[in-house]
Amino acid sequence: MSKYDIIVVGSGPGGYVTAIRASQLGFKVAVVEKESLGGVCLNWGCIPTKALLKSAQVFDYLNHASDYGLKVEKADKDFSAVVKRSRNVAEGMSKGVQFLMKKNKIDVLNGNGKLLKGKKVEVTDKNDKKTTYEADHVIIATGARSRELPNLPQDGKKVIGYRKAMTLEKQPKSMIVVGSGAIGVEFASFYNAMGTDVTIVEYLPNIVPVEDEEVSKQFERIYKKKGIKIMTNSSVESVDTSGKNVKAKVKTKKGEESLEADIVLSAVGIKTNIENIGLEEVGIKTEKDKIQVNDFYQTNIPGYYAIGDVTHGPALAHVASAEGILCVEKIAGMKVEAIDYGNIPGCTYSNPEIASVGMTEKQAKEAGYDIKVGKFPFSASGKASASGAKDGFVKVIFDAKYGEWLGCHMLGAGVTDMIAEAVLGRKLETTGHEVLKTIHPHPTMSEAVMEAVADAYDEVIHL
Amino acid sequence: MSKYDIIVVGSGPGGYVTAIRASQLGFKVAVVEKESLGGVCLNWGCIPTKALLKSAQVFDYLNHASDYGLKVEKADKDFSAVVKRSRNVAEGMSKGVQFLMKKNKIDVLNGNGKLLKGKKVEVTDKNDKKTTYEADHVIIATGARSRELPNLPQDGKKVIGYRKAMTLEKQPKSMIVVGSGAIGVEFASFYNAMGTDVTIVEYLPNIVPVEDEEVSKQFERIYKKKGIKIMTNSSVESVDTSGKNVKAKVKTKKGEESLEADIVLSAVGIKTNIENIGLEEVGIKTEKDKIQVNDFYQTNIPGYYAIGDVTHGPALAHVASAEGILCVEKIAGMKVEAIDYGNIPGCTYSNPEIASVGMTEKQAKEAGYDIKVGKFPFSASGKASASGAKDGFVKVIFDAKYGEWLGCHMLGAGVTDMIAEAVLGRKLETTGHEVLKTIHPHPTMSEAVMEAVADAYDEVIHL
Amino acid sequence: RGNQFYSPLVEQIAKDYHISYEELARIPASGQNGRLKKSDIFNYIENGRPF
Ligand SMILES: Cc1cc2nc3c(=O)[nH]c(=O)nc-3n(C[C@H](O)[C@H](O)[C@H](O)COP(=O)(O)OP(=O)(O)OC[C@H]3O[C@@H](n4cnc5c(N)ncnc54)[C@H](O)[C@@H]3O)c2cc1C
Ligand SMILES: Cc1cc2nc3c(=O)[nH]c(=O)nc-3n(C[C@H](O)[C@H](O)[C@H](O)COP(=O)(O)OP(=O)(O)OC[C@H]3O[C@@H](n4cnc5c(N)ncnc54)[C@H](O)[C@@H]3O)c2cc1C
Repeated sequence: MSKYDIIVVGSGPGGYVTAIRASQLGFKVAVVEKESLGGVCLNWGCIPTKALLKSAQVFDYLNHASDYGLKVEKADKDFSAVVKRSRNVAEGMSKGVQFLMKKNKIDVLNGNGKLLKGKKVEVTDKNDKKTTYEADHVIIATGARSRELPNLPQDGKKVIGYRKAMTLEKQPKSMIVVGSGAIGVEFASFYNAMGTDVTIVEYLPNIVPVEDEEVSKQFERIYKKKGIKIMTNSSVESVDTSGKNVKAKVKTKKGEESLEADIVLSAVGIKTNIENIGLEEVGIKTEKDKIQVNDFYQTNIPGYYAIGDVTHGPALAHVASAEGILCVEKIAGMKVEAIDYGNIPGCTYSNPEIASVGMTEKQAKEAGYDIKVGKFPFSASGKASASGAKDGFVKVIFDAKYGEWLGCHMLGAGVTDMIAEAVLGRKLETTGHEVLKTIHPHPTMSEAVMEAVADAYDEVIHL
Repeated sequence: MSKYDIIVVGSGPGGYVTAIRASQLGFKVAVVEKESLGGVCLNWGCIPTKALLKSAQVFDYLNHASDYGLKVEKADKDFSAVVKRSRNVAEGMSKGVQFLMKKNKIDVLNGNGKLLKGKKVEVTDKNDKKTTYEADHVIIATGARSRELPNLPQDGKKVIGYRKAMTLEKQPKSMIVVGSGAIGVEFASFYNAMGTDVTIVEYLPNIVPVEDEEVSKQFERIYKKKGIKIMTNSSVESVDTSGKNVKAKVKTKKGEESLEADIVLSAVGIKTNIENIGLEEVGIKTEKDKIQVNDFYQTNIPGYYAIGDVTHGPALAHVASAEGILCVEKIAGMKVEAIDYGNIPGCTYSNPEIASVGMTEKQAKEAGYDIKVGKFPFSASGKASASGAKDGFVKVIFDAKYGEWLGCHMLGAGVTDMIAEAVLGRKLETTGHEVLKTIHPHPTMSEAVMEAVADAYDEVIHL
Repeated sequence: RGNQFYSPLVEQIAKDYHISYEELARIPASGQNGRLKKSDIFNYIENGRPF
């Protein structure tokens, strides 16, 4: 029986990053994967959706070429080429992980992994051959899949999940997107740009409901201007797929409405992959669909760990990676600091983009802070004017007493690359003053951060 | 005679920002401007060039639409529409400054300002009417203009400066750009994208010579791939404009070469506007074409100050603004900290963009530091792959002893919005460790910063 | 201000509670490289400023 220092089950951004860091730290490592290296993120999540959204952005430029002094005779999309490009990008990334595994001398065990007692993992390959491996430490990183609602069963044809939504053979004329989290609005953004008639149905009062209310409201206005229909405080009661289209019964505050579309995309969250992986046999505790772990990702059974989507905390790729790195650094005996879950950026790569970190205004107030709020709209930014990207704003929230940067919320072009400043600033426990006196280059979108802080302290220049 | 607390001469990003901050602090302020509000930056610099470069970027997308699964039958630019858009953006910004002046109750005195003894300013309007104003503090912010070399006299037709270069009626078929600082390479980028045959002539061994050598080298390779001809270690000895084209004699290491082009753009730096503004009469000291000031922008004569391009330090808009703000905050008696000129970001908005802050590798070594260097290429970034923007890298330099972040150098799409993280981190005196443990969102270009830092400490994941 | 670097936030809190740099230097720091964090200083205050 082959013996490893560490076996990681699942090769998503949790698993494969964990394996690389473990190998760097001198461990002998194997990673078990039943599908494609890179997990949801590289194959069905972060990466392929961003490729689609890039095509959407470029298509948007084609359609507005004259705004920039340019002429286009006939702009069109080749839907299947757009999808194919996305698949190629994903494949390339997955191959990249393969290369990284080799380079770091990590064994890839292809097959379905199941935990056994005594820190063993049984791997069943595609020919149903079972092999058992032993390790000092077993790390569970089996991730998650699309959640199915009982009244919205996915048939993979007319009612689909995210995988199908990024590989449709034909562009639908109309689409109902159920759920307006990051995944839902990103697909809405993509299909709207492609020319599909999109309707978003959201149960809560605001779309992108985890964001600051001002972001949600402004985002909703912009989406509506683009022609996306938005139904908030609404839920899909049932779908009828018997006809040519799908018919959806939607319960709204005003009563029931009937919608029809080519396709319904269910984007109502995720379901963790915790079934049939041996948790019960080993005795590993779960709670509300998640594997229970402590600050260092140790489960209740010594030698077994869990990281990524399969545990509590936001289901994000960068969180999965950070958890995995911390987990193995702790195993290696390094002095580590637990992750501050209050300082994790969240991004939505729609058009315009959303990025945020820390508390929303409402959360800060509810937490009892006396706050200073500042806001700077891109409509007042020189760079935004030059770029034709005046939608959105940066909003900052500070504790009035000590000046702590409680939250930062951004809506606009390129903000997903701008939020890092706020995350680092908060990590370093800055106050508003230092941000204000940090000379931001002109002309950039990032100046809006400095100006928003200035606004919080009544020193804003360009408003 | 009208009396003000503060009179600012010149309304560029130095002058108008100074005036606004002064007004916020309760001063009665006037600003003297002989041309357009907003100075070079808004009217002839930062803003109109970024508008042109945006059109170039979109045109690039049109020409590469098929890379994104899109189809374009006939893409073309309307050169004069591109220029017109740029002028409209600049005009809009200048009007914005007008609005800000009004809102902040700042008097705009149109005309040519000249300093008189006794903290007076004489303003000559376009009808040659002279009015004298008095103030407690006079701030000189008269900026700079294109520098003319004796062997490269600008005739405004075939040998031009930056103003003409952004308002040409007809797109030149070929252009020689003399000087490869930010301004030179930005125009080279724009005209190359538009289809003009561009040759850059640079006196020093590398283009963008203030940047880290690795940035310069990689940038040169990318530019050459785009078809831009680059002659380094070369200087224009003379130009002959007598024929239909311009003929330029260029001295290279290998001997003299003769070039021909429709137009020569002289982008060899700036000359400050310090003539005929009364410096000699008042007795204000200058040195090497710059007004001498201390840390708080006070000249040798009490009550007279100077900020922006007209003083020492990098000729950048954000520097001018920051100097002006500090100057009036000091006048107001606030406790202020002098600007750290070692922590000023510099950006070049070419394609790809360049952004940097702090020391280059060479400078760090010359300063005697024992350094750790890390580099992460965008070719290994998932977001860059998805966006089709794999050119470039992030390079970081740390002091090996205490971990100080000595420098950060970026080349790639959108990096001008990403450098703020490094500027703030350095302001807060971070070490590499905190940056590494700051969870950057996935998938973003900004992850490259974290990965470059990881590389410096041999912990990089995706290489 | 001693030889230690304190984050701007820690400085603000220290000022508010009249904690001197000498006192700050005695507070156990949980951040990497002995970086004193907001949570450290508040723990210390809650514990009745034992040092
Ligand atoms: C459409 C979409 C877009 C997204 N966009 C983003 C984004 O932009 N940014 C972001 O941060 N997050 C995004 N996410 C979320 C992100 O993909 C997840 O948070 C991330 O993939 C979780 O990583 P993980 O390693 O925990 O699990 P996963 O990526 O789910 O990987 C788990 C792996 O384990 C394998 N596996 C499962 N069970 C077994 C078993 N028994 N044996 C062997 N192998 C097994 C699976 O095949 C899979 O490869 C997106 C998700 C979706 C669906
Ligand atoms: C093509 C180009 C692109 C640039 N791009 C960037 C960039 O992207 N980012 C960046 O940071 N910097 C950029 N710069 C540099 C930037 O424009 C300058 O650093 C900045 O404008 C300096 O500001 P200032 O206020 O000191 O002077 P200026 O902007 O030069 O303003 C001086 C003002 O004073 C007025 N004036 C002069 N003399 C008198 C007088 N006697 N009486 C009354 N008024 C007077 C002038 O008319 C002018 O309006 C660029 C420059 C150029 C030329």
